[in-house]
Amino acid sequence: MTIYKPEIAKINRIEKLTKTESLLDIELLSGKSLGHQPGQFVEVSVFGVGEAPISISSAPSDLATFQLCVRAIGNVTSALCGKKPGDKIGIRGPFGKGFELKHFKGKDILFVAGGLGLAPLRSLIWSVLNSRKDYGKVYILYGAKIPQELLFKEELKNWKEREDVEYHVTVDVGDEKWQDNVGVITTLFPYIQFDPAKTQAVIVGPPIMYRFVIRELKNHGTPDKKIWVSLERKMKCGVGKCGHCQINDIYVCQDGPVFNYEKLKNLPEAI
Amino acid sequence: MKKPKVGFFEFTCCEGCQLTVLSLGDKLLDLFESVDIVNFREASSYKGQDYEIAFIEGSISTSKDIERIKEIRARAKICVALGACAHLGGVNAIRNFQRQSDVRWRTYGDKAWLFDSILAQPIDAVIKVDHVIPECPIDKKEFLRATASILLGKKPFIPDYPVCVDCKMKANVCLFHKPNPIACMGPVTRAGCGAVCPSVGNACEGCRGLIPDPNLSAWEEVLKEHGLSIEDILKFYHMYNGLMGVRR
Amino acid sequence: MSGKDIRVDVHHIARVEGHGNIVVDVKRGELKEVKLEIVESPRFFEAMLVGRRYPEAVHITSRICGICSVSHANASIKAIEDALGIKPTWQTEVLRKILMAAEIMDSHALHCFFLAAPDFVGAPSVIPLASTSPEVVKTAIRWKKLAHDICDTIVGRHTQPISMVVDGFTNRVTEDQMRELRSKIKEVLENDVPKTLEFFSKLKIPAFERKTDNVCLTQPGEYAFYDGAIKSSKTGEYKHRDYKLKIAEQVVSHSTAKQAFGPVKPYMVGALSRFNNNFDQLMPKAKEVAEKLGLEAPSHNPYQITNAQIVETVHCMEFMMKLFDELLSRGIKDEREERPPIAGWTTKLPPINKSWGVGVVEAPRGLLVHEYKFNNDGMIESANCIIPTAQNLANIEADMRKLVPGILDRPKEEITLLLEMLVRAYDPCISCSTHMLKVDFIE
Amino acid sequence: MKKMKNCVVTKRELLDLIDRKIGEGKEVIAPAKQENQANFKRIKSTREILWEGPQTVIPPKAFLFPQEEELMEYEVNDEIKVKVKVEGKPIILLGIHPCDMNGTTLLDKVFAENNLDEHYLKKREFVTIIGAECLVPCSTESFCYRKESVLPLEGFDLFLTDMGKNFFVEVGSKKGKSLISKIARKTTPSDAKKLRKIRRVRDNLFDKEQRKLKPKLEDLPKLLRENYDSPVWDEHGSRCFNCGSCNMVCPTCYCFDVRDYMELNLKRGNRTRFWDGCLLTDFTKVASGEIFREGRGARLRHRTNRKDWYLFEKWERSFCTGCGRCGKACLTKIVDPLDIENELYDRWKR
Ligand SMILES: Cc1cc2nc3c(=O)[nH]c(=O)nc-3n(C[C@H](O)[C@H](O)[C@H](O)COP(=O)(O)OP(=O)(O)OC[C@H]3O[C@@H](n4cnc5c(N)ncnc54)[C@H](O)[C@@H]3O)c2cc1C
Ligand code: SF4
Ligand code: SF4
Ligand code: SF4
Repeated sequence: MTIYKPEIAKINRIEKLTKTESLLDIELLSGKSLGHQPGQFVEVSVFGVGEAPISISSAPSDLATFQLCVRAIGNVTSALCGKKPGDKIGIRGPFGKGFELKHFKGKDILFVAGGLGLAPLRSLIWSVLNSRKDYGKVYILYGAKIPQELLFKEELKNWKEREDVEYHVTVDVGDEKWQDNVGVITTLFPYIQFDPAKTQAVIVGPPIMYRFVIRELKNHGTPDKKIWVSLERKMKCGVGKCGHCQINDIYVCQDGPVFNYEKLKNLPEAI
Repeated sequence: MKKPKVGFFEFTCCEGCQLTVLSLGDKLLDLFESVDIVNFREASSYKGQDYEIAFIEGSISTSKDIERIKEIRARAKICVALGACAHLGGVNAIRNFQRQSDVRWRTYGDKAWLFDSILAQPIDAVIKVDHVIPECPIDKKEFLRATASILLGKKPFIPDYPVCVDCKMKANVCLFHKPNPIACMGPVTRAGCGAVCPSVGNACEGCRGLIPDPNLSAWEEVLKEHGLSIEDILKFYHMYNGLMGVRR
Repeated sequence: MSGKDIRVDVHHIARVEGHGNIVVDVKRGELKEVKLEIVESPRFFEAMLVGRRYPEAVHITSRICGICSVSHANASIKAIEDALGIKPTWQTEVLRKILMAAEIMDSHALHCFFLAAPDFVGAPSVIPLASTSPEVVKTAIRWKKLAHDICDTIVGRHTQPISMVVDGFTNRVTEDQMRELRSKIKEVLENDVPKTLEFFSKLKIPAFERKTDNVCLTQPGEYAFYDGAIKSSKTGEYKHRDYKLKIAEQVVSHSTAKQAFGPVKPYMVGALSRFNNNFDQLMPKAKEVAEKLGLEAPSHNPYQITNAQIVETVHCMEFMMKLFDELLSRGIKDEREERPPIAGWTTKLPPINKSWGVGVVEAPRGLLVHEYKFNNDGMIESANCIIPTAQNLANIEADMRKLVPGILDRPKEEITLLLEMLVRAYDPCISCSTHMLKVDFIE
Repeated sequence: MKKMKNCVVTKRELLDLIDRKIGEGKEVIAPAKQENQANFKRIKSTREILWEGPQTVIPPKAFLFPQEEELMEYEVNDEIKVKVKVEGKPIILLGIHPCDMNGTTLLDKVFAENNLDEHYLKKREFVTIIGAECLVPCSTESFCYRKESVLPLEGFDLFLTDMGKNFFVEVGSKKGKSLISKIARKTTPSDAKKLRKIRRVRDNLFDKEQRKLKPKLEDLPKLLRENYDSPVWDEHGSRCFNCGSCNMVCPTCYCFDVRDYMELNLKRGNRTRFWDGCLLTDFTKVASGEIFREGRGARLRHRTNRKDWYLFEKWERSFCTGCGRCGKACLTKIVDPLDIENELYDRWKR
């Protein structure tokens, strides 16, 4: 064994969520559970094509299967999305520091997801919703460019219908059928009334979204240490060697991808 | 699995890239086994028109070339530019920077009017190119790796970093630092060749094209310090990169 | 069957380097027209050289042709050295001779096995041959690889050599490398040659003869590739600078390759001419091979060019072994410090103002001439490159004029094949003669 | 590491010993002349060794962390078979300069940190490092004295100091000890005295000849932190080619890229890592096209900060050994850490 050797896994199911994103159910051939924390990622190999870091999108469980939500944007991700049930891939991980539930237990939680950011966040959202009574209020704000790009449409419906979740959705550009909010994600903030002192805010989305959402949160008086983000960087190893994901003196794959804003704000290269 | 059908085509060039394919050694047999070569004039009389992947060598330099390459594009699913002539115009484009009437007269004298010729162009000036395998001539290893990538449906890896990376990996003494220094285009040229030229002591002439973000002002400064005039520097560019320079 | 109309129009003859067409027009059994058209795009190399510094000419002109780029580089270098009045060192010249021999070996192997052999066994290409006669194809691959290994070691790569420059090499080779290459040649020479002979001795060479003028380099002491005087079997010998007395180029409208006509026109260059003129100087094994193939000097059958190439290939291997031995016995030196080679954009270029020079070598397909004139600033003022295939075109047309009337009674497919085989036998390198093949029958 | 007994050997005996090893087929790699510079080569005789030559173009990291290294091969059929390549072969690296030994020691640390990189560590296990002290500066570019790198910290098997007819040998490992056990002789007080004298002379010479580092060595992290936004970065950066030469030649640069290659039959393939460098534009470029560390200046700053701030703070030692290779390799003369740090210091003081 070396840190670079992938374990062989099987794709059990593959579901096309949108034009570019697919959800893959994956099972390690060893039958072992992945044993991940929400927010962690795995390095996924398509042999001959390469490896890519992908967040685990399902909540931790004892089952041997887990889910990845993949956007076909390059070589590995396109190859993954083109796979069929039964195809074999390689998995290394889980890697990185995820969301430690102890920081969230008993607190109100504000989830802010932009685009594909919902994929990693979903893992935490379901961890929370699966033991709903351990947490305070739950807000979910979700934005996408256009309605067709919204992920996990069934789950969104569920969240919308649930009494114990306050869910709001927005798109940058709507269409005839779109009845919800139109505008960037920060335009959802007026819909909710959260208590900054009690709330842990978790943001995952494209790099430029962070700047605006953090400013919004701070305007509401959220202290830095109650803001959590998950960052994306180029990665080649996932284990703190290759140097690609370095942000000033930290490594996203080791010290993240989940960071508390208190720490990040001192890293000029971070956001 | 059905073998993909492949065609090789050439336009204005020395055919060195196709010859490089024929010189793949044992790997040539692997190529014959992995793909069905339906069109390869240099090696075969059989001329199939049902190819999926077209490897195109040479630059466009007559009006007939334009028609022919458009036909190839219409038939092929994937068009791959093979070598500097197809990728950049190659050495053929040197003449683009001279008076065309002079050029024709010097070669064909008073019969120059007999021949159809237009400015030499890379093939992507006429058709959409899916992949490029650069260099003059193509590198065998890169061709094999790139072809396997294309068969796999993956974009071939062609570095965007400069030749100095390859050169340093080869542990070469930089040409600028030798007792008899030679000016080198390595710092602004796309790597992937394994720095073949500097490795045997001769200058990189830029046959793989400029990198996407070349620091030309810094490079020109280095060349001037080395004693080259602006005119020299332009000639140096024009060996392979005249057209890229124009586009930038 | 006489009295019929035949028009052969082969467009883009396959398995030759470059594009060419054959046009044969027979009206009522009488031959009206025979043409070998070159439809390759014009290349304009002579014009591209104008205004360039001389070290650049080597790399620009080697791009004239991928298969004989070493020959072009050598011709270019020699023309420049002629103008500069430089005589390169013994070691440099020996290494250049090895490179020439390796290139001729590579080019001949490509032609004999990949391009000509399929004709003799009735296959469209080498690709099916790879499964029907795998041993033959593998031998070809081994030979080519050997030639490439030699060039790669000495000049960085074969197609478009890198480190051969004016007055030397920009890299250095080691004795270990030379010993390794020598042992590789020895292995191929001992193991492959007998098998190859078996294959080629079974091939049926069409019977046809036409006496022509054989032109090539000739030199005392060795079978000339790299240096020597220009020898015509009909008109005698010429010094390299007097090449125009033998070769004057002429542009003909049907081809972008300039046809060459000498005062005694037409003439033949290439393997068979060298074999005919310089037979005595072949290495011993090569002579044995000629005998086994039934090839005697002089031969007037152009279809025998393929066999002459096999003979030369064997000669090249022996010759290279001999040169390696000489190199190793004298020891290999790094000559770059004492005599810095003149390459690329160096600041110190020896002046070449107002002079001119001619370089002549034997490329795989025959005599190759580069001539440059330099202006006041030492830049190239004008250039002339005479390519072997261009010299052979008139001879091929003359062969066709003699051949066609004799075979008119045969089926059209056979006529076409015989014509294509004839053209292919000359191993025309068209990309470089544009500075030509397709047979259309018009009925 | 437990301190082992130092000893003395005659030069002749040691060289003969090595030559015998070479004769027995042992791979010995040492700096040898390459044109007007030097490079590590497999030597056939100790006579080829360039003891006091210029710095080799490429540091010895190439033998532990090669330019191109296959991490695994695989076969893809219905089943996928992966074969990891963790391999090492016994080699002797001889005549390594102290700065390079320190470079190697630093690499030992990072590759063994948290997640063990077996590919590196396996090669390392098999390598015997015999260092040689520099008694004159190897080049005008080097500034090892300023980086406290004229002597190795650890990480060698043997460390030789030229004392005329003899080598004074510091023994760093059992491997080193057993190698010379037959020819080693005990040190005498006069040997120790002689060594101290040689080093005193050496220190003086290096102090006189090498360029000065204006800030204090231990203040470098602070200097870099406080000058994060200095215009120096962009001024130097504007002349950067992003050619990565500075990364490639550095004994402590260890970033890598990983790529998969398939054979034409699409059945067999391999995963290979290659040297990479933070000065290359694509280093942080992701599939969407975004470059996270954009700007030539920002990349140059990252490299410098990594050496003398981020990793310095983490490992309590500068990750620049002062070997001077990057300053020499850089065609536009912008990357030398000492020059940059002095310039930052000058402007900062003002
Ligand atoms: C911690 C983390 C979690 C991620 N989670 C997901 C997820 O859940 N779903 C998803 O679709 N994508 C996710 N990504 C992004 C995903 O890794 C990239 O889209 C992917 O690496 C692109 O690789 P490729 O081979 O398809 O692209 P190519 O462009 O063909 O390859 C480029 C190379 O650059 C690297 N690279 C390119 N883009 C990125 C990127 N954005 N991040 C990191 N490395 C990159 C890869 O190593 C890849 O080998 C995540 C990235 C990180 C760092
Ligand atoms: S020789 Fe050329 S490619 Fe090599 S390092 Fe120097 S400038 Fe770069
Ligand atoms: S930063 Fe430069 S001087 Fe310092 S160790 Fe690396 S290459 Fe040597
Ligand atoms: S700093 Fe110098 S050596 Fe480093 S990438 Fe820039 S130009 Fe190249």
